[in-house]
Amino acid sequence: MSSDFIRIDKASLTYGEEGGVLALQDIDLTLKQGEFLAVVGPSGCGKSTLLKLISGLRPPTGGSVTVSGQTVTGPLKIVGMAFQNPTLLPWRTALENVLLPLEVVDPHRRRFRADRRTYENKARKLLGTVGLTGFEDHYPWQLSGGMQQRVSLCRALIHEPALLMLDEPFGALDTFTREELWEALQALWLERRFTTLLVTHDLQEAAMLADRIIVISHRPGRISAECPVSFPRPRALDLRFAPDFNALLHDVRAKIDVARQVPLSGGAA
Amino acid sequence: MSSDFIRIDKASLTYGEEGGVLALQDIDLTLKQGEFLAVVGPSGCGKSTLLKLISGLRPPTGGSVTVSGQTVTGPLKIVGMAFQNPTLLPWRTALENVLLPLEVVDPHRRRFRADRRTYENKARKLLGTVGLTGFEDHYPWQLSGGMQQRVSLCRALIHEPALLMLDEPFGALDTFTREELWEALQALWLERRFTTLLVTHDLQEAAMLADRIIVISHRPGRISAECPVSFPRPRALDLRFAPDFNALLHDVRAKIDVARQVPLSGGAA
Amino acid sequence: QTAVKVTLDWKYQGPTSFFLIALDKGYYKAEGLEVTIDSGQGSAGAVNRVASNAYELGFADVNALIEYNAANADKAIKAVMMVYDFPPFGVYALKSSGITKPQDLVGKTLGAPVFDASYKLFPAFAQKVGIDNAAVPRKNMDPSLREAMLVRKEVDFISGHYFSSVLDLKAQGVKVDDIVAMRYSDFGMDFYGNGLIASPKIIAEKPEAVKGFIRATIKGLKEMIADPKAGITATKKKDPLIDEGLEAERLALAIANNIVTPNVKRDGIGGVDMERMKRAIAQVSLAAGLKTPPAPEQVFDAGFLPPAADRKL
Amino acid sequence: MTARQRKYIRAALPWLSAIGLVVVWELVCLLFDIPQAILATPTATLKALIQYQDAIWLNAGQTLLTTLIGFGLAIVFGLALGVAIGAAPLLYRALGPLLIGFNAIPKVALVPILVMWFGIGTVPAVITAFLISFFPIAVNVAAGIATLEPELQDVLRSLGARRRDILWKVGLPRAMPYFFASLKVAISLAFVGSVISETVASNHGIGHLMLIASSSFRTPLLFAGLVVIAVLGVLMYAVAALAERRLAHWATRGTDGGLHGGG
Amino acid sequence: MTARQRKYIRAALPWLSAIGLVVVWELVCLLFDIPQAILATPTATLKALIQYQDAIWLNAGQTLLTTLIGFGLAIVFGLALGVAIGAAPLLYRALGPLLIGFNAIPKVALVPILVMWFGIGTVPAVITAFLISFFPIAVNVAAGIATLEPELQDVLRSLGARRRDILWKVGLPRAMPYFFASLKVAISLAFVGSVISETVASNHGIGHLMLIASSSFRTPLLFAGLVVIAVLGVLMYAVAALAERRLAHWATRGTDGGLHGGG
Ligand SMILES: Nc1ncnc2c1ncn2[C@@H]1O[C@H](COP(=O)(O)OP(=O)(O)OP(=O)(O)O)[C@@H](O)[C@H]1O
Ligand SMILES: Nc1ncnc2c1ncn2[C@@H]1O[C@H](COP(=O)(O)OP(=O)(O)OP(=O)(O)O)[C@@H](O)[C@H]1O
Ligand SMILES: Cc1ncc(C[n+]2csc(CCO)c2C)c(N)n1
Ligand SMILES: [Mg+2]
Ligand SMILES: [Mg+2]
Repeated sequence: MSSDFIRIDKASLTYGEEGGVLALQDIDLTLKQGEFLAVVGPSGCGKSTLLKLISGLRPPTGGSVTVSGQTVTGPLKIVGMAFQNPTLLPWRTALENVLLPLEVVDPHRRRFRADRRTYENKARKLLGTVGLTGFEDHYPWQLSGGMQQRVSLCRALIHEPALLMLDEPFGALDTFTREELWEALQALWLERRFTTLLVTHDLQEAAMLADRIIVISHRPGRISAECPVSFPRPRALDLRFAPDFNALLHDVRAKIDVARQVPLSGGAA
Repeated sequence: MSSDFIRIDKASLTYGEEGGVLALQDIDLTLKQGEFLAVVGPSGCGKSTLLKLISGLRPPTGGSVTVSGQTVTGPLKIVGMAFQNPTLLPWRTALENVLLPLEVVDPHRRRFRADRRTYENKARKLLGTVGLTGFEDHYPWQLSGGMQQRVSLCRALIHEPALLMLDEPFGALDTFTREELWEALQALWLERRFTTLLVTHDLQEAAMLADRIIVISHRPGRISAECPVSFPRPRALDLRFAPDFNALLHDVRAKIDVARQVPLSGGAA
Repeated sequence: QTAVKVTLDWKYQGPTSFFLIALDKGYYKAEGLEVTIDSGQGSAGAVNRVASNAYELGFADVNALIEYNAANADKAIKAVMMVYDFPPFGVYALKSSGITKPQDLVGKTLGAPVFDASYKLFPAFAQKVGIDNAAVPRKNMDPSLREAMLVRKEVDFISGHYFSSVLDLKAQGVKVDDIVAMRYSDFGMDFYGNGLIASPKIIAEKPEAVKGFIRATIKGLKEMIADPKAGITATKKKDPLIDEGLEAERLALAIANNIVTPNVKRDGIGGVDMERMKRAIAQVSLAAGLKTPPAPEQVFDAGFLPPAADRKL
Repeated sequence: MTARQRKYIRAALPWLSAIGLVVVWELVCLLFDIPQAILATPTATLKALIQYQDAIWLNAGQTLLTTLIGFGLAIVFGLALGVAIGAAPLLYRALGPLLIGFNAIPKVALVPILVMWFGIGTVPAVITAFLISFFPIAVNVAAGIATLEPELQDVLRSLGARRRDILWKVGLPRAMPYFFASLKVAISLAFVGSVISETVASNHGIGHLMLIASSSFRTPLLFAGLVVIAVLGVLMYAVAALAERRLAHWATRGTDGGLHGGG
Repeated sequence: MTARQRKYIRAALPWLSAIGLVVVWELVCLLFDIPQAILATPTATLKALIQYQDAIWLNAGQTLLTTLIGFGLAIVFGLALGVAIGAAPLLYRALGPLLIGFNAIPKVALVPILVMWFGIGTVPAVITAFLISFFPIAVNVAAGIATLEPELQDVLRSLGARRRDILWKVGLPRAMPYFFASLKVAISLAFVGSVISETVASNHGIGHLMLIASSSFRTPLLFAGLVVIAVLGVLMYAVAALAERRLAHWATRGTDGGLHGGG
């Protein structure tokens, strides 16, 4: 079972009619079950688009995407996703937002009414781990940007999805909170081994958490480089000061620099 | 004229009725005209709130805020603000979003109709500097997260405000884009010397750009530390590898750690 | 007990109180009928309700019935009993307008709703009195506006039911002496007024019920003529909202002018003179531009009436 | 102005404006010399209200009942239809023009047809109230769902949610502000519907009362009827507003609902 | 299904459903044996449309004109009022109940008063069309503005924008989806308004024509009138829909407007 959980074959995605923005081109990628992949690349290169492609939110305009042996034609049911914008539902409190997947996803939905209390406690605990105890009953607009992002993260995790997609989940957090959450996420992953895609701009984050880092190039997005990350797990925060860690960062950084190709001031479509 | 452009006196801000969330408490802060202040602190400590307080978007529930000698009672007219969420108007294209302040703020609004062509070119150029040439006519939802953030930054700058407020303006950008924009912002600031408040989680960013860094403590937010940044300007990216630069980062980092006080898992209101 | 639904042409008012007397006193019950009497929204509506079999019987203007039958020759509906031997049709002006006789109407504006019977029959009236129908401009308006517009001189004269318009004008503060009323019946017009109409279905399936209903109704009618107050009491009982004084006045006018006419005193109530009906149909056809006027037998069927002796007052 | 004073003013405002209206009405009657037969004065109307209070209570009860039943049906059916055409663009294309066309027809023209099937009285009034008031609800709910942000929809889609879940968890909540806006229109229209049906075909209800009043030249009673409808409309709306505050408060979360400008 | 086929189906749908309605209508007439006097068959209605086409054109022109003027006024005034009560909560409290109450009153009851002032004919019809249709517009625009996200408002406020600018730059654009939803309701109501006014006091217009038809038992002509109003309503709506596509397309930017579920 542990081979090629996700397989992307020459997939492309163009937004809009023909002649629109070609966001991804000829993507070939395979992920094993339980793998932790980090995706990096310049802004606007198609990282978020890649996640939407794999989760089935957007169909490819060319090529194919296969997840656990099945061609993806519509949204999958095994995904937990934290979007780049928190997109919390404004009519639900933080707690209710976190409970959402449990109301929708099998097998929880069937048990939800009966076990509401249990599920609520689980959600409260999860909110506690991200430092939001006391804010369960706040509405999204009563939370700071970073707090919203943390709620969104909890929403992606609560139903223990087999495939976790995180789109810059820690972008709005301070270093300390971020590092604590790295550790929390790593612990969770070690325990449950869900397949994970993490989009990030923080190379430390990528190297800290992932099994492999892929670099996507400037529009049209292609996979321009791949770096395996082979530090043993669990990885402690001290790892950041290890020389090979920093060598890796340097390497990835250089690869991104290549991937950017077009300099900023001429970055046309 | 170059003394105490902004003066905050024992200002507090509670959200909601009495008994609500006390976001800021007893803030005392002065800014000179043309000063560049960076604000750092843990997530949810009240950084965004501080910006809203100074810009007059929220009245303090205690104490007072004075900007260029006048007590702030409502929104100021001299501010350019990039919010934490890009909050672009969905019915306007990127270019139209950037033009917005020119349609509203004196003295541009009077000239806007006549000089539309000129203003448009200015906006296009600005969008070009942040790497968005070719996306001027895209609507916000057709842009990636980082692209939206850059449009929002342009919107804060276009009308050359005397007071610039940036709330994590580079959070969704990759390292290279971010560094380029640091340089662009620094050049602009050196040229025009607008008073600037920059909220950020990236300490390198703070140290790279600011004259002074303040650290805000965990809720209720107070100013728990202040560090002057005295590197000469213009500051090149190489500065990052200088020992005193890293010493400063270490120092600030330690101060934030203190400011966090309450550990994550018990971070109640 | 046979259930029978009856629709009036209008709200419960004085002139229709004989139905309610019969209902109230159990005359219908005595005939083995379970009768409900609903108020209506105009004669045309009453004819339509009967035509659609929503109601078995109706109280409606025979002239509307003539028009209906002309348009639906295959589904003709018949009147089975006449009540207003003279119709309350007429036109009315204010003394101050200088109108005193029909000839004065030429060039004057007539105000009325298009569905008003007097308005629709005005062309026949014009012909009878020898004025040019086309020389009378019209303004159409709801009944509720008609008298007010006359008082405001927005129109020069109006058409309508005598027992409605005169009372309405009085309510608007016009003295009776200031009203110039020209009732069509006073000018030798042969129109009949309202009668009881029956659906072909009940005629075919329950002719006895129709007969019984007529017997009971005539009983009520006689009592109403003898004691109008009883009619008002019965009406008040059905609809507490009515204005008793007004309805009593309306009823008195109706009895004197429309119900107890010389013909009725001579022949008894309920019947028609088929020759006169023929002339009436001709006049209606002329006024409404009917191409195929119905035969009198298609409009009235005397076969359900009790013997003339029982109908004498 | 203290917070308490402001609260009193807020509470008093509707009454003040109502009083203002009555004063204007009285003045118009006086100044424009409108015949009492057409426009009764407030004083005369008040007298009629008192004089006929028994009949008014009775008939108001009837009208309220028919209106509420019709309005209830309109909510259920309007929501369902709105959801259907909001969620399925093809259905919208198919039914939209028919609905618009149907709605341009004065419902009073349909009452005779209803009478044919249901006789006069309560049923046609209920149906008319329903027919006249479901459309605004359907239109607004459809608009609320059709303008659902794809981003919010994606939150549910990414969970593999079925259409029904998407509707239930984001479509409907998102449409609530639209829905409640439509209720204001629909509740008033429902009253219009039952009243006009009562004037055409009923022996009960405020519509019937108004017709009797006008055919017996009691204009003050006619206007008393109008006032009663208006008051009933406001009361019903107050109920809907209460529901709104509970179910869609998140949408009006601005400092206190209004726009606030700078300098 | 290719994209082109889908396009044809989309284009054909409204016609298909209209034809479907006509067929159902004809069948109902046949099966339930409904007398022509109550419900004309489509065939008879079509005949009447042809037979009386001259009169219909003339009267339809009159009705369309009055409706459009009234509707135009309703848009202007409804927008203005909606903006006012949407932006000023106190004004909303003051006027809200009055407006709701006023709207619960059947407008047909007010026509006589209008006739007193303006005489018989076009003016009362225009005013009735206006009175009946401004309210949905005002309500929806107010709702759109009242539910404006404070975050968007802050974008303008942070620039020190005046209230007027905030309204103009974010309030109104944000309210556009609400506004266009209300137009669907308002345009149909405007037709209802002018037609009922024409039935109460006018020598012209489809309402007048329908009254004549019904009083002379020409039911097919009555239904021809109804069909004409419905068609006019749909045509006017098509114009509004065109404007919507240009001015509020950003709000319906979902993949293609509908909800899309997962597995
Ligand atoms: N809905 C859309 N319609 C049209 N173009 C789109 C749409 N969404 C994204 N794009 C375009 O696709 C490209 C890739 O976008 P995407 O969001 O995947 O970038 P990203 O790598 O996530 O960037 P960032 O790091 O800034 O979030 C961009 O050029 C963007 O303009
Ligand atoms: N509209 C609001 N209503 C109630 N509470 C609020 C509101 N906005 C912010 N808060 C609370 O105020 C506190 C400070 O929020 P603020 O947005 O200023 O934090 P921040 O420092 O910007 O955090 P972050 O780095 O996560 O953006 C938080 O606890 C938050 O819950
Ligand atoms: C809508 C309407 N229906 C019927 C009549 C005819 N009509 C007028 S008064 C009256 C009865 C006694 O007042 C009758 C039958 C009308 N004018 N308006
Ligand atoms: Mg992205
Ligand atoms: Mg913040």
